[in-house]
Amino acid sequence: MTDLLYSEDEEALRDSVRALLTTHAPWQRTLSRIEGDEPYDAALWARLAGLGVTGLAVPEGHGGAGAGFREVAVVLEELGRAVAPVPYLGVAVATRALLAGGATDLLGPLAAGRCNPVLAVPFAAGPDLGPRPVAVGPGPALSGEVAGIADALPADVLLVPASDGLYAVDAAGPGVRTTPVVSLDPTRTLADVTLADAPARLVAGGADARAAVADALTAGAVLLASEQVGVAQWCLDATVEHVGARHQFGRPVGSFQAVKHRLADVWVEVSEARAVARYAADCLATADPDTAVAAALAQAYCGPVAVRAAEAAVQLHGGLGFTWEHPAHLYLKRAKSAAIAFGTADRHRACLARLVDLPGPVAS
Amino acid sequence: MTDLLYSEDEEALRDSVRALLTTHAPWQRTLSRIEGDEPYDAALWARLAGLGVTGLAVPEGHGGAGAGFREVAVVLEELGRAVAPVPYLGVAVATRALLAGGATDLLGPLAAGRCNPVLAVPFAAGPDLGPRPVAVGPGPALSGEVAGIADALPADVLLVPASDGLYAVDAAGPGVRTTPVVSLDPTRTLADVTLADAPARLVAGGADARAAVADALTAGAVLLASEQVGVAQWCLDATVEHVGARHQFGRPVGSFQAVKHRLADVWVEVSEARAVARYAADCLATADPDTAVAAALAQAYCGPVAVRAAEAAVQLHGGLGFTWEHPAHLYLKRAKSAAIAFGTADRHRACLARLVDLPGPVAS
Amino acid sequence: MSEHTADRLRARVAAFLRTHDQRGDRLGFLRARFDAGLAWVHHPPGLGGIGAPQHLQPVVDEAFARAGAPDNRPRRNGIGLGMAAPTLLRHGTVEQRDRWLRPMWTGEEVWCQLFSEPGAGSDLAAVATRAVRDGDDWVVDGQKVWTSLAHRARWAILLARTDPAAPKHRGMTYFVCDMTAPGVEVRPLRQLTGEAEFNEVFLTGVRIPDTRRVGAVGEGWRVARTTLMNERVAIGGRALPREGGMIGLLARRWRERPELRTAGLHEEVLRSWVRAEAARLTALRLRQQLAAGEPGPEGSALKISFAGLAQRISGLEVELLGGQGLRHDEWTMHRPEEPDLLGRTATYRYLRARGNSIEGGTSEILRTIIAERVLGLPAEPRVDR
Amino acid sequence: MSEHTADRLRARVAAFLRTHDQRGDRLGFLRARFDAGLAWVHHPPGLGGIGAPQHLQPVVDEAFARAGAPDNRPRRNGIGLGMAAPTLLRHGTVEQRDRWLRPMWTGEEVWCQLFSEPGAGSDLAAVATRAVRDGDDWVVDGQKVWTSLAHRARWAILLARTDPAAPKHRGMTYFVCDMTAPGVEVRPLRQLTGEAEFNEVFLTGVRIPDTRRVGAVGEGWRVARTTLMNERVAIGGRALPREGGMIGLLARRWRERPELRTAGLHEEVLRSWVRAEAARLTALRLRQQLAAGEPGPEGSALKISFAGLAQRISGLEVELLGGQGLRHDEWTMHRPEEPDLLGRTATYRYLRARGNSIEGGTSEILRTIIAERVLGLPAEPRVDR
Repeated sequence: MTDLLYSEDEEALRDSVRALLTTHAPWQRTLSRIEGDEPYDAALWARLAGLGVTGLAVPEGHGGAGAGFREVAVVLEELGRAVAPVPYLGVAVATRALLAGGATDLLGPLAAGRCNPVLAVPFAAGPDLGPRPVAVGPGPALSGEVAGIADALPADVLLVPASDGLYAVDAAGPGVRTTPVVSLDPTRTLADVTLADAPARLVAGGADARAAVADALTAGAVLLASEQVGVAQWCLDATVEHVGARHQFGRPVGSFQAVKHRLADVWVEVSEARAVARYAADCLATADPDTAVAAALAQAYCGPVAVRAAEAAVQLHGGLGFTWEHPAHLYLKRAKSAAIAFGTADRHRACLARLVDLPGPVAS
Repeated sequence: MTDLLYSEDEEALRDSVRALLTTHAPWQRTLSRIEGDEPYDAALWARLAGLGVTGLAVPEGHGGAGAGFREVAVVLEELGRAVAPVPYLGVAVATRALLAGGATDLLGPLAAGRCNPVLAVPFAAGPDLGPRPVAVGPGPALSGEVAGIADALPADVLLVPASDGLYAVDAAGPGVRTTPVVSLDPTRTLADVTLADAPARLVAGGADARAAVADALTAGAVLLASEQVGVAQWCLDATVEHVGARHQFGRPVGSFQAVKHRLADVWVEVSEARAVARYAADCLATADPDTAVAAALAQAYCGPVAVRAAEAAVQLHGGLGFTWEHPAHLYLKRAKSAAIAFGTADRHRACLARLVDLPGPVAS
Repeated sequence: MSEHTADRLRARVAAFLRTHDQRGDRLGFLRARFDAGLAWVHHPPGLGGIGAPQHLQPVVDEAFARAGAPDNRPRRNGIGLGMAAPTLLRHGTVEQRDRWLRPMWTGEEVWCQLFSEPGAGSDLAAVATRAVRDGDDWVVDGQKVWTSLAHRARWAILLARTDPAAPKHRGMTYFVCDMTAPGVEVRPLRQLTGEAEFNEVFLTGVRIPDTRRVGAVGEGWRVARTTLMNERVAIGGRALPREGGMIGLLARRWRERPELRTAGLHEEVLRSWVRAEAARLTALRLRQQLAAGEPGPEGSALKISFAGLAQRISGLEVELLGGQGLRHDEWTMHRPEEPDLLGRTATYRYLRARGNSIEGGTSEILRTIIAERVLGLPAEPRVDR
Repeated sequence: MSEHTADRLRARVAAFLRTHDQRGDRLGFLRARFDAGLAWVHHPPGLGGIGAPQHLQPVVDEAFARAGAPDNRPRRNGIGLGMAAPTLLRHGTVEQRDRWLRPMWTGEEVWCQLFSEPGAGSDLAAVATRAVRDGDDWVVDGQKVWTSLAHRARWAILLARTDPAAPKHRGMTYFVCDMTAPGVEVRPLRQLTGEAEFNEVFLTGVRIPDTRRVGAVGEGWRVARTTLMNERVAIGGRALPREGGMIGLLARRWRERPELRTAGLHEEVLRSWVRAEAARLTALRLRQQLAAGEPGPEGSALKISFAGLAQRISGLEVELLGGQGLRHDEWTMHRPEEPDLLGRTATYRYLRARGNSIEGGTSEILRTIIAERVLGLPAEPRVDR
């Protein structure tokens, strides 16, 4: 039976990641980074890699920990909880693309934290709205544009879906221009990439490449759900703490029934989102035939839950939650962006309609 | 400018209808009628006709009051507020069909309360889902079936859309079989009608007939909205009264914030529904070119509002609202049925999409 | 607990079946199953169990079902099995447990619950029914309401006020009431569906021996909380396959009646499917969590979700049916064994589902419970202590 | 009032325009318009009006606009025109009204509002800013927050506590504060959009002459209620054409970008359109109701609806845009005259709209106001009187 709980190892992993983030990724630091030149936190990323999180899903034979995507999902919960500005999601999706494409030579450096690949597709690309492949040639070189890629700014290798296969491009190499985008989520700044005859190495060809990209996008939908659970959980926890301490009308704000009931609803939704995200992660980790359904369900459910939790957090912090100097807005921006990433909820519902045989009206 | 308020005459009309209903249509009487043989209240109907309400929309030249459909809508608010078991809605829709079809000879008896015609179409028929016409001939006679007609049980004339026109059929005549339906709304029992070579008289032919039926269905959507406002208003008023009086945990139930806020939301929605219904009634009364939009808006908005108000009433009455011996369920059943009558909200939203140029996705 | 495994339990069942004929005397078979400790496996020996982990119960039930053995018709005695049993197990005396648990489990004796009162509603602590000590007995007077199965029940769990002077939550005591005792009158309570699942129960000078008191005098509220926790878990915690329950009916209807589909309803159907599946996985996760532990307030969350889903899905089904959704099957008064949620019309489901957010704790009360017990938010200022 | 008709007012404007050059000195023109009673037509003569019904104001404004006359840039002084003016008209002394209303209307003097405090939030009656009598002056110390326009304002309406011993709602007094007085310090308050519409205002030993007190000492709460009622009406009560406001942007986007459409979003767009149109008609109806009467709590309902709509529609627009919805325009700190809701990106609208249900009374507070003042439901037990 699918295991929807956290194992002891997973709880230990969570504890170590949380401890590291508590010390090295306080929100004040993340907030101050927004207006600087380096939206991603390279030092924090190095520390995380030092914990071994980049190798969790890499098989032991390739220098990884041989754990799996359930553990990756646990790390993402914690990263979501801290809105940490590190490219872990992008690296995890790239890991999946490399595994699915049978391209294993980058996995060792990746597991060791010495290589940050990213799948060069728009962050909004989902199962029904794939990336437009870029043009190949002449020779092993690529030309084209990919807009709005997440985690591309700190990447050193771009995995680019092209018309005849998946290619690896040196992000710092000739013919590659990476431009940061002013992003709705400034804790995960997107980038536009332009390739002009950029030298490229074929990683997987033809149908293998298409399958690898599709599989990676599915993995992205699954893994993002755990990040969304983490975001929502922080919003709930922070708001419960705030309304318990803050007084109005001579009482704690959290003693007002409307506030209590709204937070109870958020708690119910976060509990459900956790079950859904765990189910999806377990399916992904065990190559369950239900993975496609689980992924669509995860994004149809968890994305909106995180948005509602973040919106409730802003509202129930009152004026404070509307200020720049309180972290609530970082979570709101993260949640709203994530609700678009890997396809919006309505696109995933449309996928479900196909997957579980609930077709739309017959055209008349 | 569209007048969204009630005129002094309209308020006077409301007062007289309400006074009559308070005396002669208490809910206990309506409830006891459900399990009897006569779901409609003929005595009450005669009293209402005595007030002149049946002639409100009939021009003076045809023996009516020459008022209009704004006034009809006010009467319907009151009838909704009392879930009164009388066929006023059906007669009003039939009036519109007769006016639109240019068939005026029945209007005099109708205005005098001596004739109850009904448009023989399914109660669920809406602007996008018209009735299936019945077969004509041989000779001026009709054969076919129409299922689920509202207000047909007490009707003496059936206005039947047939393949080549709109016909009048004597409801008590040969070849007509009317069967009561166990209805979700037992205060407005539907009927199935079977016609077998039933003698019929042509009322309007061809395009005129089709236009008259379409116009009558639009009028039905508009007028029903006012009834829904009345239903919702009763639900709100009764619930406010109940929670103000009932104590739990040592306080009036109505002092709990969750209860207050839910009722505040109902109040906001009822206020909005009233504006929408008044707008639609005014458009209908003045032949405003926006009538089709106003009708679709009215059913897209007011139907769900009445359902939510009735559901809130049942919930906030607690166990009491779940019993047969409390009137809340009569309103719930009325509201839920009315949300289907003349087309569901989603069908009216689809109409709006066409009317206000918000088309759906391009087929791919 | 590690000596109990699924395999060993299956072996025990197989051994039992070798010596007991499942096609023979039904009651004798069930009694023997109880005595063999295969009724409630987590109960102690002698009380229907063998002290195994509770999450292994389904293994045993499935093994018996596969063999074609008769079961104890659990849905006919839901209050007994789901609520009275865990309460008696935790708070009852040795004599009480010995007397009541066996015939309860076999279904020989049906139980009901006398908690709610007309003037109290969800405020269970406002119980006004009085129990006055008289020698070795208590004499009970009052009125209870929303009592399912009272017309079939042999016993009732009863909450009554024994000290009117004490603060509300302190002055109550928990009893087991003999429903055949003089002074117990049961009247059907008709609900908005037309039928009467429930009853009003009038208690007039009913004598209850003190030996049928459960827990200490004045401790009724604490005992009742065990009952209520189990009620919520029982309601929300059943394991369902995907598309089990009402969503399955809606999905089937959608697939079989393409002519009813609209784009707007499609979106609603998909949203409902997603929510139903999320709630199902949550229930599954809760079962995994509870496997070894105590029932907690998480069951309240599931009850809110399932109530909301039943209301939403049934309402949607009625709309989807359009003209057919305007037709009902019957309004006649009768007394069903239990609500026929999957067998009757969509309109019946829609109406019956309104009760889901009222019975067994309103959704409002449950939200407050979650806010206070799970999230630790402060209580409202109270005026009725 | 029957001597005032739309036609007569139009004739008055025409006569005024014959003797005053709308292309000449802007300020001189506006002052003359005020003195002619064509500023606030419902005000008494001498205070910008002629005692005409308030609902005829748009007739006058339109007549001037059609003639190409300069207006008083009402959106640059919303608090003055929308809130301070009706409060002074109702509660101010003759001298106060004479001094302040004319330069307020012409826009020569901008006003702001010093009500909210960091520790009080929506609980306006919890004001802690103190005003202590000292001869003919009051000396004010405290901190205010969420003050829009404070950095441009000449005057502020101020709520301060003058009797700390009195019950919360009784011990407050209403003043007009000179924003150029010593001890007034204004600091920008940056909001989640990155910009700063609002300010924190620190008051340190600020002296306010008693002649600038509005209403009696201790009556500040009653006076402030006039201000707040008008705030809610001002926010919710603007007359819009169909598809005016955010829904129009969404509808245009939907029409112009067919490639972005999905069936699920279509349903959401239609639902939003329906709700927006319902709210618009409700506002129209309220305007018709208010035409001759007083502002009532109905404005609170509109504010709830409009806040919810703005949030829903802007959130939907961001999702509709998909990849483009992940892009923002800028996070840099600057000080806009007013939120640029229709000119900036969907992401900006989405973020800024979060404030709609907080500023000027949270939606929670407004629901309570409706429940108590409109529906007459009982107040919660209070612990802070």
